[in-house]
Amino acid sequence: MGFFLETFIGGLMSGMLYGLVALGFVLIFKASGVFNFAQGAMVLFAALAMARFSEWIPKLLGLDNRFLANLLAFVGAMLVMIAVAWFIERLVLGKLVNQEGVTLLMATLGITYFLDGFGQTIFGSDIYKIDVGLPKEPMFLMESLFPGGVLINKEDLYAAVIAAALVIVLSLFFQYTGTGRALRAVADDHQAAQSIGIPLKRIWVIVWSVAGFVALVAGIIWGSKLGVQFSLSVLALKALPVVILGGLTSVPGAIIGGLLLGVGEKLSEVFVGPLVGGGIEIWFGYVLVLLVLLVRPQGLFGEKIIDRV
Amino acid sequence: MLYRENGQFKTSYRADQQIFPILQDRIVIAGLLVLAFVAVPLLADEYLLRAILIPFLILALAALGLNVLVGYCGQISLGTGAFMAVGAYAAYNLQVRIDGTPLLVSLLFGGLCATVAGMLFGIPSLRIKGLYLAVATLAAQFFFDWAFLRIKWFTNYAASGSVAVADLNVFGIPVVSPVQKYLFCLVVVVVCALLVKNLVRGHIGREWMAMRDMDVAAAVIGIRPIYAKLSAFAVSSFVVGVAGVMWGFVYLGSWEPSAFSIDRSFQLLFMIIIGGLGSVMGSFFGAAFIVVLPIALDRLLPVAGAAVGLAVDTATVSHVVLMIYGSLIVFFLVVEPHGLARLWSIGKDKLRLWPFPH
Amino acid sequence: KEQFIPMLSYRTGPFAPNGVPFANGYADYLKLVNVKGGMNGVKILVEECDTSYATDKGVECYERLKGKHGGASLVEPLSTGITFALTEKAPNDKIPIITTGYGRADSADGAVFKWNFPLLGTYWSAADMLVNYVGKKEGGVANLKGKKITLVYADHPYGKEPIPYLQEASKMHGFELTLLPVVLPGIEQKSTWLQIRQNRPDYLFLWGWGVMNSAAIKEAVATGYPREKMYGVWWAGAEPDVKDVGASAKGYNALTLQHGAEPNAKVIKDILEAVHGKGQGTGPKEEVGSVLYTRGVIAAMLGTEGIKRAQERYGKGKVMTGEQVRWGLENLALDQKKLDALGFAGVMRPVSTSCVDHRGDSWARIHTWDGSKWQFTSDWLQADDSVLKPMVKASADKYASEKKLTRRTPQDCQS
Amino acid sequence: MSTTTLLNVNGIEVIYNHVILVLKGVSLQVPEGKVVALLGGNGAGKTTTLRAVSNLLAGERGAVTKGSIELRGERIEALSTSEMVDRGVIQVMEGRHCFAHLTIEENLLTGAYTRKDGKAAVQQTLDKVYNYFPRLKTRRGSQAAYTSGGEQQMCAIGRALMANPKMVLLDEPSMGLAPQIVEEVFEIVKDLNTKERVTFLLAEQNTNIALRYADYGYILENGRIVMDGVAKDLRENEDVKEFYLGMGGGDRKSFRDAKSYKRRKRWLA
Amino acid sequence: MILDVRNISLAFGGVKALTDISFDVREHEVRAIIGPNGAGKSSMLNCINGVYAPQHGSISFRGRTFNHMNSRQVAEMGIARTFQNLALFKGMSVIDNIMTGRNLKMKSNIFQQALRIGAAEREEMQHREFVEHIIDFLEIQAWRKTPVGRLPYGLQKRVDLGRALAMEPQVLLLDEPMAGMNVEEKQDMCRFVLDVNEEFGTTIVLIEHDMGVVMDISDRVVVLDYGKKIGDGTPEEVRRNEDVISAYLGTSH
Ligand SMILES: Nc1ncnc2c1ncn2[C@@H]1O[C@H](COP(=O)(O)OP(=O)(O)OP(=O)(O)O)[C@@H](O)[C@H]1O
Ligand SMILES: Nc1ncnc2c1ncn2[C@@H]1O[C@H](COP(=O)(O)OP(=O)(O)OP(=O)(O)O)[C@@H](O)[C@H]1O
Ligand SMILES: [Mg+2]
Ligand SMILES: [Mg+2]
Repeated sequence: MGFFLETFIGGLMSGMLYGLVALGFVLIFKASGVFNFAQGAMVLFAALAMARFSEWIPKLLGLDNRFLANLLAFVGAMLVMIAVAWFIERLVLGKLVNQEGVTLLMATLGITYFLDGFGQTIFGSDIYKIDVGLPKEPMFLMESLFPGGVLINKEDLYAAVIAAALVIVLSLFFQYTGTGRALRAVADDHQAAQSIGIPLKRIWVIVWSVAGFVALVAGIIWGSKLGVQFSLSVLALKALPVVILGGLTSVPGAIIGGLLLGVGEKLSEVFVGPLVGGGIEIWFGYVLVLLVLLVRPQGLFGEKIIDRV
Repeated sequence: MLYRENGQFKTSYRADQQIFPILQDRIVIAGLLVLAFVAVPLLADEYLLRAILIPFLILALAALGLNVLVGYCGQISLGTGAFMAVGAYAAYNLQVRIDGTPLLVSLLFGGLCATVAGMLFGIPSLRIKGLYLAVATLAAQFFFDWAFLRIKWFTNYAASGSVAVADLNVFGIPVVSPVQKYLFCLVVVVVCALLVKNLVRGHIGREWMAMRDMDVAAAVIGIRPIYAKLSAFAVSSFVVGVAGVMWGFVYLGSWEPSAFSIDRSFQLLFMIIIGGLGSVMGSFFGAAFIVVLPIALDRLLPVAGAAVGLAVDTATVSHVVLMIYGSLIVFFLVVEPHGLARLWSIGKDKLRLWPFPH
Repeated sequence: KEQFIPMLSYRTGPFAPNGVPFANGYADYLKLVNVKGGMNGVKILVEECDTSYATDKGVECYERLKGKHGGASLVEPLSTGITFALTEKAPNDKIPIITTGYGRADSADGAVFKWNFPLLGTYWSAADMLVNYVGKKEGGVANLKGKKITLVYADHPYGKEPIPYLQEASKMHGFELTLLPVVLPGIEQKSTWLQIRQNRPDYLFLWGWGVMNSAAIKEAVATGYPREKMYGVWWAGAEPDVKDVGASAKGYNALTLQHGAEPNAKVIKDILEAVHGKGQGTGPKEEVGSVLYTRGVIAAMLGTEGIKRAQERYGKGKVMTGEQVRWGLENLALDQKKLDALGFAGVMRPVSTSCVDHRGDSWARIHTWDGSKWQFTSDWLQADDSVLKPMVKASADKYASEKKLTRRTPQDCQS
Repeated sequence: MSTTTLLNVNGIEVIYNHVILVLKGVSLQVPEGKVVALLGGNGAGKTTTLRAVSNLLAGERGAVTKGSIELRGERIEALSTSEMVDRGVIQVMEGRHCFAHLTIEENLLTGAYTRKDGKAAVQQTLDKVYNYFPRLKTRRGSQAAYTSGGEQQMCAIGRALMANPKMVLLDEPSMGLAPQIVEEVFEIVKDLNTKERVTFLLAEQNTNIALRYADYGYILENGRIVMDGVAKDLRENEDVKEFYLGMGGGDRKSFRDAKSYKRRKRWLA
Repeated sequence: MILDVRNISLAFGGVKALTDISFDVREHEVRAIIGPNGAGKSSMLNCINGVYAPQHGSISFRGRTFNHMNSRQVAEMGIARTFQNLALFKGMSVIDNIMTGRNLKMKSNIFQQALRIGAAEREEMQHREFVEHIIDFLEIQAWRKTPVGRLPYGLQKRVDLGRALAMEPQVLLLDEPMAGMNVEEKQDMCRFVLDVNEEFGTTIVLIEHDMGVVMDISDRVVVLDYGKKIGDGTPEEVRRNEDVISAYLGTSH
């Protein structure tokens, strides 16, 4: 029982982190109808910027305070992400207004390659460290109840809290502000949105910047867990079933989807995996999502898919 | 003025419905075929054949198969790699278990097994659409990846999970040297392309496209979604399966499941998007773009660097290749969002009007 | 008149942090040879191609380079996946494949794998040495009975190679073997480590590569699994694997491919002086002599020594063909004297190969991370070939029958 | 014309996809505070003209290749659509284009995105729109995609009005609307035009009603302006009567015995 | 009586699109459905051809009664339709769009088509010929090979009609076929509709907002308002019906 609980909680924590990456997808999809394949690359790019800045800035300024260094690095990385957003609008999206989803998806693939190459060129391709002071040691709960207690990573716990906060803020933003409404309008129909004067350019820069911010937060959390390295970009793949389970257009869905998937994955791997040779979590998640979709084709919280003549 | 269809009158519907109704096109295509079948084997060196043309042909074939599903029938699939793998491992098992199975039989068997797998994972498409459907096919991708990695029987209990095939031959003609392999691939690709082209311009092809463009309307004029979608899954996975067999048998010779990983699925999807969804020609353009371009860049860059007196190291070259490649994708999409095939046809339209601008 | 050695490396992609130092060591050593006047006067020409550790890219690189500059004399694929693919091509192209401490274990059998050279060690010998080592810790392998050993491995041909041996060994010694696959690149290992936490194995073998290794160690920290009980294979025992874990990784052990980090070896000093000193170093100076860098140096040395050995038979000062190099590698006789002369004293032990044994003697040591650097913590270990040989032969025979090959005859061995 | 020219389109050519030439030198003027109708058959290029003015061509891969467009004397070809809206010019797109996932009310509110005059003012306009189209009020809570064709059309028109525009480009406002609503829409046009001096350029197939409400009309055929004139004069023109008003020979002909031959239009001769 | 709609009710959540609607369609007549926006006209057609499943009521076609039919069955029985919001296959050419209308009649299997020999080829030619007749009839020869997405709105409507005609239907349901056309084009369209009706004896059910058209070409008219039927009869009767005048026609007509 203790182990079950432990696995369950472990799953929740992993799920929260998947959700954080998934959130970036949802934001961009919801606000522009673009399925942003580059989200993973953005996480990596942001994390690389953060890691290298926090290394360079103290050297450059002769600073000795880790907190200050991290803060400056964070600001720097955020500026970089805003610049990225601006360039993406300028050079890519701005020129592809009103095109079909697949075309935009493909364009984000181009962005992915570019960011991968560019990031490694300027930031290097070694493993780098982000140390924002998240605690690494495990924490044991309910030791009186179960032998050995239930293990929780403090780091994960902090991460989960940050993720939850982000989600709440963003969901409120989408549901209750005029800009949020405008963003949803853009996702539905670029041209019509333009025709009533919604400035796509500005909107896209904003949204991609916010997505860049989410990527940065995800990058910092994952990076401080795993080190910053090229593989961070494959996190995007982990986030894919999450977004779809939660529904492509739902901010809370990203997190709830993440939690469900995290738990499903871990439980299946730990309890079913050994029976069939292990490694099943990678496809189990997808099969789980598939089953859910058969009942709800738009994901758990997605907007109903409209088909009407 | 060369490219005009004036004066070419069609006297029958058959003539009008040819694959290339314009005379000049037919000449160009005939020329291309001669080039591919005669000139290339005579002139190309081993590297060009082995490292570029053979993988180009096979991936173009897989892209063609995927295009049937995504481009023609509008069902997004990210399980292409898996269906290739099903083809390859099925054919491998047939070879291992029945000694002396002819290559063509293995090829067909691989294709058929992929067809079955494809149809199975196509069933959710009756309910799930668009990007959401991608997950169903991703499930196939990861499931088969796992199965071929984990279920020892599929790999004939090879320790590392890597399998290899012995020397190949078709009707006693060996398929070993690069030229032989190339010609074999070329024949298979041309035949498949022809069959697929026939399908997509026949009524089944119209059913697929109708499904893609407006499924409710398609249903109203009597198209059964089950039939249209599953037949697209079937044809697509068959071609993809055959491509999988060729990838394993002819190109790699020895492979492990990661040869058919999710990256391959994405790669193929990207090929058809950049090449042109719903275009047989587009599959070839896309494959060329995605297979050949990075290699070409990779080779050109150091030369270009040397020309301006810069010694660029391998890592920088790779990174810059990525950047240029990414930029080129965006560039071509901005020029023509519907892919290279559309760019091509616009080019032809312009040529038709030439020397007048419109 | 130059001898062409193609170089497949991966300086990009998820495995770049490990690929780069190896490639730099490899390149630097070849430069060193050239600086010192080449191999009996024959200079080496190198051309590099980036594979990103991907099989199809590797194959393309191989095809691109194999015919250049008069033909490649040997190839070091630097990836088990690429090795598998090239194994099928080498016999046609007549280019020997050197896989120092990786590749397929059964290719040690030179009678079937004429063109493969898994020099210095295979994953089976590695697993064997690890089992024996932890056995010794328990006071003899017999005491392994009832103990739990877990293998955390990259779900990839590389990671799966040791499994047949370990299964065999678990039957032999009676320990309980648990296999936990990790999907590459291996950043998400939570469920793996939850299982470990529950299972609490006595020893844990880590067959990871790239970021998977550091992620594993971090998860060990996070789940409180003692690093002292963890033993990595030699690809899981370099600086990038522990660097950013730092002090928390203290106590983590790894098998070495004979050498560890060797900043004091003569050959490394030579490189620093003759290559880096002249501003020709391939990478940053700081990494020279690190574990993977040194492995690159050794791999390059084994290649050039094979060529030199071939020259002894086919004519010194001449450019060797792939076929001739193959003979050289098959008759490698690197004794202590030669090693000392080359500057490898203390870095590695003598190796000699033969027609049937393409691996040579397999030696290793354990080194342990002390929080800031690797430190040897064991004596020399040697693989027990009495167990391995029959397994290798059986596996090679199976391969031969699948591919319809016949074992080489003694006459063929003379060629 | 005594009033100033608000919009001046000067000999524009439009090409789609780099090859399809659609407008072949179209010139027209819209005086401030007037209603100008743009008439013409299917494919004449009305929609294209409006898109050129509001700068929505890019999304259709079209471009203005010749000529100029001026708004109050300012060249506007290089502006973005949203900048046009900032200048008070808004287009109601052909084919409705409601935001499918947004409710009717949300659709209307997005229309006020560019407004800076506060919530109360927006609410007032919203009430006005609901007042114009009571049907929308009853359906305010349903997603636009699930409303009927006519309801969507009302929504699209209402949405544009929410921006408090100075000039509206109306593309086929009557399409799919019931007769009284059509009448209603044109009453709104007249209302806004007289009370708030909103200028209208409307592309309309329903020539009859368009010419009743417009001050001036242009007839577009095949990408060229073939005739223009004061609305009243156009209504009296024999050709217009026959081809656009269906009143060959004076009386309205029954659709049942409409000609099955084609007479050549005089201006094409 | 070819089509008989009895007591159909349809609601979407709280929205009652249709309440207890009954009417019939006689063989060979032109039957119009009119009513204000959102009255439920399109929904009625959707019920008839199986896109929506009404909660109550039944529909009989030539004496066979159904509660709910699926679209395929409806198509097989010979009911075709056009759509209010243009549901053309955007990526396909005009010919291909119309050819899909012939799909039900094409029998060759997938292998024959892949090889395109014998039956498949012959069939293709045969149906192509039929489609060419429709293209001639609708006077859209010049656009044969254009992708329909690029056609102006009015021509798309014609292609939509062409696709329905290609099914050689017994009943043709038309949802605002003349919206967005000028008088001349409407005249053409009426000509087409009446020709089909006269030459092939096709029964026509027509939704249209142009009262001129409705009054001129229809034999009988159903009037819906807020999902209820408020009038049914000849154009003359309907025109005089007080309810209809107040709900829909207004006074100007
Ligand atoms: N996106 C496009 N790509 C290519 N051609 C186009 C495009 N949009 C319109 N056209 C072409 O431009 C011409 C004019 O079209 P436009 O839509 O402006 O006509 P219209 O006068 O508005 O017709 P309608 O009354 O039917 O709406 C048509 O021949 C059409 O085929
Ligand atoms: N799928 C649906 N979901 C929810 N409501 C619907 C749906 N389809 C139609 N409705 C509602 O049912 C009512 C009738 O719609 P319908 O489309 O039948 O109207 P209509 O008579 O065709 O109107 P119009 O003349 O404007 O086209 C409308 O209020 C519409 O909003
Ligand atoms: Mg128009
Ligand atoms: Mg309707």
